[in-house]
Amino acid sequence: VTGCTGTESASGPGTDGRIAFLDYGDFGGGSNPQANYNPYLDATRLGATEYVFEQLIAYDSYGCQAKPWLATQWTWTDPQTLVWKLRDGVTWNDGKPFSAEDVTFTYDMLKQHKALDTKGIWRYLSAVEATDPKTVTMRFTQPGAAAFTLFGEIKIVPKHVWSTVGDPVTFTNAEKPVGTGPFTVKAFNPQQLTLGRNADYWQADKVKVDELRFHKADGGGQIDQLKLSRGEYDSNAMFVPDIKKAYVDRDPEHNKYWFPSGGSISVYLNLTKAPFNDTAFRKALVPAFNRQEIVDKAQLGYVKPASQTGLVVPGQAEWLPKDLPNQGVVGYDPARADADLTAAGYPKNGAGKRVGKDGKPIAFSFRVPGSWTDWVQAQRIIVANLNALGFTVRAETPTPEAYENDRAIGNYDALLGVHGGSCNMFRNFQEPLASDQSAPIGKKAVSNFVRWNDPRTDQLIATLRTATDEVAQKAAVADLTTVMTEQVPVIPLWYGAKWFQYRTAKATGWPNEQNPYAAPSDNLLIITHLQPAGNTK
Amino acid sequence: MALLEVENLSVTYTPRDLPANRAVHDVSFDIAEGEFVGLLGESGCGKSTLGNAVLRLLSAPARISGGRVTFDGVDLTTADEDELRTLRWTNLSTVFQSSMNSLNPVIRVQAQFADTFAAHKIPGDVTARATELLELVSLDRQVLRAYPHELSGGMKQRVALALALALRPKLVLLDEPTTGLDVVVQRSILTRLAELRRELGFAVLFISHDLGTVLEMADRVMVMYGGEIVENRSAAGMLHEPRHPYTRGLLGSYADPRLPDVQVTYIPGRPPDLSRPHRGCLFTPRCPHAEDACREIHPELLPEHGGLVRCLVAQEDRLPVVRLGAADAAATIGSHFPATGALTDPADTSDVAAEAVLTVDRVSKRYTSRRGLRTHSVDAVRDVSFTLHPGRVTALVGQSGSGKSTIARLITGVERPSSGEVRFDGDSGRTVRVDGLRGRALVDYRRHVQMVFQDPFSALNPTRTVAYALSRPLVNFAGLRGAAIRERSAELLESVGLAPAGQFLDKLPHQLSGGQRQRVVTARALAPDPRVLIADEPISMLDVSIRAEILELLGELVRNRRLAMLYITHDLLSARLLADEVLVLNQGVVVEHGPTREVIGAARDDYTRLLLDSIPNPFAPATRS
Amino acid sequence: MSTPAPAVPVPGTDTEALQASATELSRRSRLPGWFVILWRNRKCRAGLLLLGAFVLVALFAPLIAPYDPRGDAFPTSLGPTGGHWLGTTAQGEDVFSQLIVGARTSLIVGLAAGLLSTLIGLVIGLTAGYLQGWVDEVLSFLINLGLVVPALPLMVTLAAYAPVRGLWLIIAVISVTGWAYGARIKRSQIITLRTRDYITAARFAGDGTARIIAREIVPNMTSLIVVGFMGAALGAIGGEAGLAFLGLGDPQTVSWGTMLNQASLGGALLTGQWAWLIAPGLALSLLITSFTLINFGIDALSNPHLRED
Amino acid sequence: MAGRRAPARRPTRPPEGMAPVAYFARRFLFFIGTLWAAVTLNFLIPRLQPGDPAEAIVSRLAGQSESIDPAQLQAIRIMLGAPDGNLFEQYVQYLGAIVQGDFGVSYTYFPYSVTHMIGQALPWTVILVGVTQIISFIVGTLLGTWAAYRRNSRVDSVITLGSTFLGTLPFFWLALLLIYVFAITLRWFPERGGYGGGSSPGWSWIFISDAFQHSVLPAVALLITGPIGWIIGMRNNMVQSLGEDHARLAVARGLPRRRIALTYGARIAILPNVTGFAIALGSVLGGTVLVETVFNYPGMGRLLLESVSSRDYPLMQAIFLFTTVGVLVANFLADLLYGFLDPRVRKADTA
Ligand SMILES: Nc1ncnc2c1ncn2[C@@H]1O[C@H](COP(=O)(O)OP(=O)(O)OP(=O)(O)O)[C@@H](O)[C@H]1O
Ligand SMILES: Nc1ncnc2c1ncn2[C@@H]1O[C@H](COP(=O)(O)OP(=O)(O)OP(=O)(O)O)[C@@H](O)[C@H]1O
Ligand SMILES: [Mg+2]
Ligand SMILES: [Mg+2]
Ligand code: NI
Repeated sequence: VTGCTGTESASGPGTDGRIAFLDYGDFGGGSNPQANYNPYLDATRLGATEYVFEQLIAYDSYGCQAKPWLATQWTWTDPQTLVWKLRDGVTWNDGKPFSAEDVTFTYDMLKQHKALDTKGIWRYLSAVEATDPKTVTMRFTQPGAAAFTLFGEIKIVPKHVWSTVGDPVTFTNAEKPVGTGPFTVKAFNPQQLTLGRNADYWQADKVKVDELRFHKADGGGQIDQLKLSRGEYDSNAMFVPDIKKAYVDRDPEHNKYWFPSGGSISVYLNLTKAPFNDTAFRKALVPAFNRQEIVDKAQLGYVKPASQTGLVVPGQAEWLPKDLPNQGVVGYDPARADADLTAAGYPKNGAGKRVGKDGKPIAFSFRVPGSWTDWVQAQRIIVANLNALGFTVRAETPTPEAYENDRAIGNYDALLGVHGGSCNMFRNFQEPLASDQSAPIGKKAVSNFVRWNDPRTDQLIATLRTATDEVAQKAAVADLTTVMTEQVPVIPLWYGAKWFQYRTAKATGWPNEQNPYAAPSDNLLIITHLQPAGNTK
Repeated sequence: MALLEVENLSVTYTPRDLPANRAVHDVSFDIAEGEFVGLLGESGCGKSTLGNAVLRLLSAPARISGGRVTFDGVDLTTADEDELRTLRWTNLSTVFQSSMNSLNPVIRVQAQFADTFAAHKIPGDVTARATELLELVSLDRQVLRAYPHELSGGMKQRVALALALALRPKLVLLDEPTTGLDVVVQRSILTRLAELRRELGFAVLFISHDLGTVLEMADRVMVMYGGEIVENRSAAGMLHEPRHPYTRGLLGSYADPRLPDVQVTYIPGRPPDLSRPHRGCLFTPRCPHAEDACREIHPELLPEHGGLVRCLVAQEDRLPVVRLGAADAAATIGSHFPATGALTDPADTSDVAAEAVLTVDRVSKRYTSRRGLRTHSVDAVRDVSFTLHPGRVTALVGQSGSGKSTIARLITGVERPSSGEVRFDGDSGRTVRVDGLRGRALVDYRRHVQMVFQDPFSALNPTRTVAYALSRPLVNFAGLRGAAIRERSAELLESVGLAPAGQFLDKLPHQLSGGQRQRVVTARALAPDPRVLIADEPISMLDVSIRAEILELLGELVRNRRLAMLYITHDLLSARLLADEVLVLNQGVVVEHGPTREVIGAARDDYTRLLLDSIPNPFAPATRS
Repeated sequence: MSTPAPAVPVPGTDTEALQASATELSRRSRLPGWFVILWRNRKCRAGLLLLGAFVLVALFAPLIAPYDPRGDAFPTSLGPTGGHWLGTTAQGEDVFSQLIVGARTSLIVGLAAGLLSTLIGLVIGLTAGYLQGWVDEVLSFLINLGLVVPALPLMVTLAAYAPVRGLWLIIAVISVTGWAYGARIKRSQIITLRTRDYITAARFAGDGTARIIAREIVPNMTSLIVVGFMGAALGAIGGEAGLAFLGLGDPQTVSWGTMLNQASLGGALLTGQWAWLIAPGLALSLLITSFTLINFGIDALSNPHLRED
Repeated sequence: MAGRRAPARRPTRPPEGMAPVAYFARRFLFFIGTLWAAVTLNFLIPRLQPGDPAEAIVSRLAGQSESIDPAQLQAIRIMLGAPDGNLFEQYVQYLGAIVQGDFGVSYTYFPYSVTHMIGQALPWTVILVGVTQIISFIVGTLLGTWAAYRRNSRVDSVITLGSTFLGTLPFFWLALLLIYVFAITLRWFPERGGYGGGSSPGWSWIFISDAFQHSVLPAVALLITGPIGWIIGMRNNMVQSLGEDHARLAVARGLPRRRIALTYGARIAILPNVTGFAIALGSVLGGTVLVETVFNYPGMGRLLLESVSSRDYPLMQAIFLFTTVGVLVANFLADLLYGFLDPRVRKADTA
């Protein structure tokens, strides 16, 4: 491209079975990114930190499996004590050795600076100690199993650098960030971020890419879509309309995509209001929505209808009760919904309007944020489905801010919300359903926006938090999915997608449906899996 | 060959919403080099249009519909822009009727001179030349550095004149160059002009209503009527033996105000409506000598008695003979018209029997304005006192800028005096302080006190028709509704000599000539039937005949309706004819005050004498060159 | 001196011409004056016709549009075909129907916001200019404030913060941010007009302040007001489209702006659906052009001199 | 007969005997007053609205299809720090900080300061928008003059109709098409951004030429749509002033047509545009949201849009303040300038 000057041809390597460079998409940091490699400043750091810093374990967030990374081994000596064995031969990219000191320093820093503890790890921890240079012991205030997945997300930083920093919260780490990761920052300007391979990386042999080039893009507009479709990105993560025609068909041999499911997008009914506080009512509504049409029309067929269990199927199918038909995905059956509603005491009146227990027609509003066009599209289908059942539903499209605010304080009738989708089953259920995440109407709820308040649910969630063994966890999850299907606190409709496009012209080994060894966001796992394409075209 | 030859020139206005109007019809005349030709004619008869046509400055909807204009051998009607451009100003220059607005407001006077020189590639020092030119018109060199808005009206007119002479043209077309100037300034400008002409030898086409000046200064005079030239002869011939009945009528409307007895007549009737076809002589309906043939045959402009005249009766030599050369000339000529139109100066009915309706008591007005960073103040009016009485006319005369209009504004409550008071004795014998009136009270006051504005170009809303302007006082004060409004409006127009009224009611101000506008303004002021009328130069743009007629109308109102009137004017003849008493204002101070006859006959103040001396007297042979 | 030219016919031979213009006059006088004045200007006439066409389309949109603009029962991302002249959207809606219905939104926004902001500007500008004194000081202060508060940013902010984004919100936002410049111009114009003699003369004729403003001053400002109105309307139409394009519009309304936004989000360029992208842009431009064309005739409204050509 | 304008009378209520110093002091006070009011508005507008910057940041991070982690929200709240005190105390602090030129730390670019961010964006906007604005004005004025000079000729039609049609194309749309044609298809120009990914900002020749190449398309988009207003305004004003008596006399004086057009037409006709131009220049500081968004141009407009959508109060306030002050100062200067350009102007009335 004419405008691109500089490193285009400058990088020499790429021979001996390696890939000279790969073009990636956006690297974060807003529209006018500033050098910021502080791995804890989630909101403003640049994408490079993912490749410069590493964690104790690498989580495959698709299969929900922890892989040894900076730690080779971990053991729960008791439900409140976790002992980590650190990897040998790891060095910081400035040559200094990596040790347990760095790990304890990192965790202690998060304790001191709450602003950096974006995972809330110190909600569970009581102390982190280096028992020897290669061993770290963590003590929890209570059984800590629920926090385990979080360790995969805490980047470890070098003590010898960060201990000299005045205030790590405002530290941008802009000059040659020191980490243990496979790449170092090579060049940066607000348009492009270039990472170079760290030759001394502890598993350098697995990293076949010499250079990663991230290109600034703003939220995947038309231009970026065009560039993607023309093969200018080796990998990107953005929404592309009609991806088959627009992307795959342009180069079917190399252009690929994989959109694994994320969280569930569900109908949130305000459970403090009638008739939504009636379980029979909610349960009758489960088959009332044409999930397939939403998926096809509003979501361009990129996603799948969601299971009523709150879990992501088929990825998390093994957590489901065995006897559940169709993995809890309920089909569209307006006749049944109609019959169930009538049976539950909500018949249609003479005018064909469905009436409540008070005999008045049921009218309510249904909100989605106005600028989220696919949701607005889905809203149209949902409202049509509901109106077909005799409800009078107003579609409202407030601004995202107003939507968020009203959702938090419970000032709504019905809306669409997102929950779940992570590997942390505790979080998946605690956030939307635990009563401690709720608040009275008018006060901001943390995440239980429907205001589900059920002692049994709370108890199951508590079990999930403390159970370190898998059997107990599975039992609790299965019970929670039953709560979902039987008591219907929310009605999942479809799964959000994780956008992921890749090209196999230069590199192969990307995760995909056939080989889902990692989720698209598991950068370290992917970069260590990439191989040069057989024939460099 | 003559310098300017106009052959069968016709100009038609074809406005989109009104019937087409043949403003100039079949006009032919010549001007020889160095000749001074006057052009007289009734207001609205097409003089300005003719002038513009000669300069080829007509703009839509006017167009030359026939004929030719040849200047120095070049056909101006067909010449292309470049040819015209080189001819313009070096040979042919002009001062517009609206010369007050003809300077570029955003550049200095000097630049306007510089422009002119540059355009015609005149080398040399602009400042020196411009200074010289300004001296010609008696202006200080300081004026060069001024912007037009910083100059008074008279100064602007003089600058325009200096500009017109800048390139020593062969012909200068002057369209009422001195309207609105007081006699003194007017006198000095015209004297200068005459001198310059002697020095430089340019020809002049001089359009004016000021009969005295035209006759005094011109070599030859042309008279227009209804878009045609009806008479064309030497000034002396015109003065002593006018042949066309219309010319005779005009002369009858003029007199020297300094004479012991002044009497003028006017020509009754109305000018023809040029948007309608006519047969016969256009003047027939108003002509005392009209014969049957006049109604059928359109006369030609034919040589007669050493001039040209367009009148069958004259051509066949059946006109009554008048041969005059003395002071009584006008009066005698006027006597050919029915006595209905006669106007003599008011008998000295110096009974101040009636109570004063309006009292002006030691009024002063000071204006403060900022120019750049400096503020400066002008005492426009100082310590003026007088009274107005029902049935009496008080004339206010004085130099331009002496504060006359300011007094008018103070009396009518448009502005407040800086000190002193104005009192009005209302219907119920209640006295109101005019200087404290606001809102409703002011409206009530103006039911009785009306004003004729000095500048008819700005006193009419350009977007409103004549009918609208007249309807407002009728609705508000006379309480008329519906069709009555239009009827009464038409009557008012007829009374000020705009007939047929129907033709004018739907016109917009820009479609009227200067004099026509002025009469609309007067008609509007008369509409509410006021008790006091402040008339600020109501007749300055009218021809002498209509002047006389309007004066008579006003005189009648004063006598019959017991109107009290303050008559502001530069024209001492009309003051003499209309006013019972005269106030002479000089630089904001009343310098002389007394019955008209006394003031004019035996002026005590130097300034008043200067004013009187400046009145042109075409009948005095001494002044003729 | 040359001899006078030979006899010419009696004045009035061109009677036919006179007759013609008179009949024309009476024939035309049945239409409102302002319309006649505008209609005479060629460009203005073209603009009026164009605008008229848009108005008709907007009025009869439901009849003209072949399908429900939000009906998404069609195949997605079609190119232009016989059934869908401009193709379908990524959601399977008919683009042509959206275009037709979108005319409504744009016109409503343009007219309503234009009117509203002109009105605010007129009232404030006229009051300030006519009354002067402390009222003027206060209002001028307001005007200046309105002028310096950046319009688009404020628009973006207001649109982003308003809880519900209806069309009327957009209209309100656009009007609230757009009146100041007009008010300022109107104020300075009225200051030069209010001291004219004819205004004083109207007071002498007994007219009240309100009438003087409405009947004497406003006609002299017509072109200013109309131009201001059109400027505001244009700004509003463009503003609505811009807001919609930035995703700050009302997604429930079908407007050309939301169409563009959706075309852009829906990858019209990517899927080669040119019609979907070009049509609303061109329509928008044509509508705005019609306003600008009308502008050419506007001057004659308050300057009678310009009515003659 | 051409338009006659009554000689404008002096105001009936002149500021009696006011000394020039007092006059300027008054104007200055007025200026300060407006500034204060604008600053206060800028303080209030963001604060009177509901919403939580932390939430905005997190939901932007999470995207619309992922659930939000409450812990992260908590951490970000701590990071940004809650404003102290009640609204009035905040206001006093805010005023104090502004006086010291301290605009705080940006939320979206934490820990970079607002001043730093504006410093990054401002030059881009000022150069791109400022230059195109000036060019638009010049070109528009010239074309308008030309059109009025050749009124009713073919040139007039081409200029007015052509510019009308081109100038009214929606400008983000035009931008998209330009990108598609010239950047994506023909690859003559880079498709977006202020400079290429490989070059490093600085005063090097390479960088400047790179930046120039990147600015061509946005500039073209701005230039196509920019001059229309000036063209039409200029043409209308000039047609008017050429109809006045002084222009007619100028014709009679045989001045060259060009001279008449310039001194008797354009010179007067441009006056009403001066204020508009000043305001346009003043608002340059705010950038052009649409163009910068479409072209991903690193200027103030995009920064503003971003700050608004992510509720970055400090940044938003500062940008508002900048644009406000820009317009205000421009306005003030235009007023002063106007007095110079138009000798007729009555100084008391331009306030
Ligand atoms: N734009 C116009 N449209 C129609 N008729 C017009 C227009 N301008 C002038 N007229 C008419 O043309 C006639 C001649 O006007 P012109 O200005 O030449 O008169 P004039 O002799 O100069 O009068 P005055 O002495 O009052 O200045 C008048 O009757 C006037 O009403
Ligand atoms: N609004 C004003 N502000 C400042 N000065 C003014 C104002 N109006 C009039 N003047 C000044 O007051 C003086 C008197 O003006 P006025 O108009 O009363 O004169 P006039 O006698 O009517 O003159 P003319 O015969 O030319 O009409 C002049 O010097 C004029 O410049
Ligand atoms: Mg005239
Ligand atoms: Mg006067
Ligand atoms: Ni590039």
